[in-house]
Amino acid sequence: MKYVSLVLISHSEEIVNGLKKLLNQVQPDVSIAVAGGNDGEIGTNAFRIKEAVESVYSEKGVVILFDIGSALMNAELAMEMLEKTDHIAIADAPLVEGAYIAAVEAGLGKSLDEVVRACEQAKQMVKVVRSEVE
Amino acid sequence: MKYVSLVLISHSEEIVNGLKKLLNQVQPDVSIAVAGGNDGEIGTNAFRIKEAVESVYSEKGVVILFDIGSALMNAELAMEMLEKTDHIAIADAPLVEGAYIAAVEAGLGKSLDEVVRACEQAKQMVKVVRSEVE
Amino acid sequence: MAFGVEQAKRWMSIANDHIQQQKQYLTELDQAIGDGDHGLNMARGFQEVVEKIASANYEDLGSLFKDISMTLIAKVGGASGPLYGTAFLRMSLALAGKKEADDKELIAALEAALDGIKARGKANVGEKTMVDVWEPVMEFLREKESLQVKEAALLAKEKMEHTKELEAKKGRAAYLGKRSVGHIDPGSASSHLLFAALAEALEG
Amino acid sequence: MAFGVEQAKRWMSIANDHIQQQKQYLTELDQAIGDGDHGLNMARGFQEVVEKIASANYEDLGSLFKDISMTLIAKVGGASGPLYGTAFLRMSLALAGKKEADDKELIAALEAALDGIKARGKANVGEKTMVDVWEPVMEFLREKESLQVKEAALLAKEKMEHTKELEAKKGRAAYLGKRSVGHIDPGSASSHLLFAALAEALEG
Ligand SMILES: Nc1ncnc2c1ncn2[C@@H]1O[C@H](COP(=O)(O)OP(=O)(O)O)[C@@H](O)[C@H]1O
Ligand SMILES: Nc1ncnc2c1ncn2[C@@H]1O[C@H](COP(=O)(O)OP(=O)(O)O)[C@@H](O)[C@H]1O
Ligand SMILES: [Mg+2]
Ligand SMILES: [Mg+2]
Ligand SMILES: [Mg+2]
Ligand SMILES: [Mg+2]
Repeated sequence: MKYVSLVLISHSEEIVNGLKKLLNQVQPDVSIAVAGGNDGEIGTNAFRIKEAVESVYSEKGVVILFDIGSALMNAELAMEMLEKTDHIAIADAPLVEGAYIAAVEAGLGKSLDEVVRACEQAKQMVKVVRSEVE
Repeated sequence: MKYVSLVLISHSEEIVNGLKKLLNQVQPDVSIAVAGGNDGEIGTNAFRIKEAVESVYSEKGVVILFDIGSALMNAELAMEMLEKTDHIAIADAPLVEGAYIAAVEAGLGKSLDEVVRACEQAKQMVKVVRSEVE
Repeated sequence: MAFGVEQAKRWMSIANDHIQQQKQYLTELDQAIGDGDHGLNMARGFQEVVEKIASANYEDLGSLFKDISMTLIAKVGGASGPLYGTAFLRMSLALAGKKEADDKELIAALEAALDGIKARGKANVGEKTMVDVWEPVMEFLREKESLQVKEAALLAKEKMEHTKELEAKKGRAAYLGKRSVGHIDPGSASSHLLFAALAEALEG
Repeated sequence: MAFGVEQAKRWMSIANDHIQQQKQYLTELDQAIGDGDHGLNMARGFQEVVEKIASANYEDLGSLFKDISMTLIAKVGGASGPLYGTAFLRMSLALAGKKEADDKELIAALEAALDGIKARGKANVGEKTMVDVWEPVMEFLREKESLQVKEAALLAKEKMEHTKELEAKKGRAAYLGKRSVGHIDPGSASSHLLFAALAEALEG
């Protein structure tokens, strides 16, 4: 594959489905898989995460982004269940803002490391510029 | 109202609908309004944001969280169209992670300033602890 | 040159024609450095504008531009919605109660529109946004103190093309950093269409 | 005391009975400092576990615990899913190929389970998680070198109650900071039920 792929994990299926659509609009060429919810309920599921990663895996790399704590545990569990994990990274980035940057960077053909680094900088991003009175 | 309310803005209706459900599970007592998408498409809409804010407004306060740039412009435009804006703050925080913290803090009865400060610290939050080999 | 409700309506109608024709072009520009919806956003917004204002009677320019503004805010969706929406809102305030505007008054109203765009988007010249068209065009008109709209439209075109050389610092294209260089900013292109339409509406 | 497939199945069956009975209680604990789904998560997961293992024949303890683990990972959804899932996975590795386990072997397997929970959740004692039950219980069993399950279950209860005094540093409750003090940790409560069920399964 030419581009790093993305896997989006959330406790809510709607969140990642919506996020995927938003990113597809910006970067139709980047492969994005989602793993949201558990059996239609709020939660996460390591098997679904594993399948999501497999569905977009390439040696170019896969970046995983997640929403909150227990999603990370399932992501790490999924990693242990995967055969190849060389080119997979879990990003320490806010889900929506990080995924946006990751999609843009991936679409520029950046390497896995570059994409991870860029989206982890989403944290430093100032979203609201406070100049005058607030 | 006893609690600070939340308004969630996203370019995607699904994102904020899913996020609201996730937060309701954690904090059923906190009022949450959403403004997602524009006419069913990806986008945001200042009028819908205004209505969302009005629907959960109280003097206890309203925290607005948004996903990306142009949502902020519409949020600020909505603020200008509102009659009372004294107790409304736009948070410089990641949407999902910030809203989670905001919901928890609001549910503890915290003041508007406290809720805003807490959710803006979502940025400093380490999501992935990297100890050994990664 | 008198600028009344009729001229203003003609401006919007011609602008809409251009936008509908250039919808695909605007979309392609936005696909390169944004999310590919600028053509759609503008086409949807201005179609609604002309439909909204076609049938209505306006006592003054202020109420006409208020309707234009509200329609764009409600319909455009993208960043250009609050930006153009604010621009026309500021024009409507500047032209409130006026049946007609002379050159000076219209220039002042357009100046107010630019201020609105800058207040809303917090962008300055050189950041590869529609401001890179609006600001030099307004500088030119301000200096001339007369509505030399043809020259203004030509300048708008030139400045639009100049955005190709800029690196985006505001809006979605800013995420691309240096990779935004080499592409025309979509909002600058639609702003050029607005100035071109104004020239046609007033010269025609 | 022999611990074979039959005993292990009985353990799970009794554990499930307790969890179904205490579903509402676990949920209430989680409503206070989490998202209120721990009862639901555990009830769904263990119901599936007993259904899955009831009809199947297992050659060794390893394959039985593998099934338990996979079912919990697939069905629980919350943090407790990967945590208990990993615990039973480590047990299954420790007991692979064994038809029966003696005290030492079962204690070693439970020790492996605790290691799994800690590896997965990166929590230490005192952070108000299920580790606050598992770690002291395993310390006790390790020292005794015999399966004094009744005493272990009593200790689990005591340690569960002790989590009331702790401030959460891991999991959702950590978002509450000091406000988490005064509430029993839900995962500690379900862990107590597991040790209580083990005692009943082996003593009964
Ligand atoms: N902060 C800003 N200030 C001025 N103009 C901006 C700003 N952000 C974006 N723009 C303009 O908006 C245009 C994009 O509009 P559009 O595609 O409709 O919105 P979106 O980027 O939300 O999809 C850009 O090409 C640029 O000219
Ligand atoms: N990092 C962790 N390490 C150990 N145990 C944890 C950790 N995070 C959560 N837990 C345990 O999981 C329990 C919550 O489980 P559950 O409600 O099913 O998951 P969730 O919090 O995802 O809804 C907590 O009470 C705690 O005992
Ligand atoms: Mg766009
Ligand atoms: Mg857009
Ligand atoms: Mg829970
Ligand atoms: Mg949960």
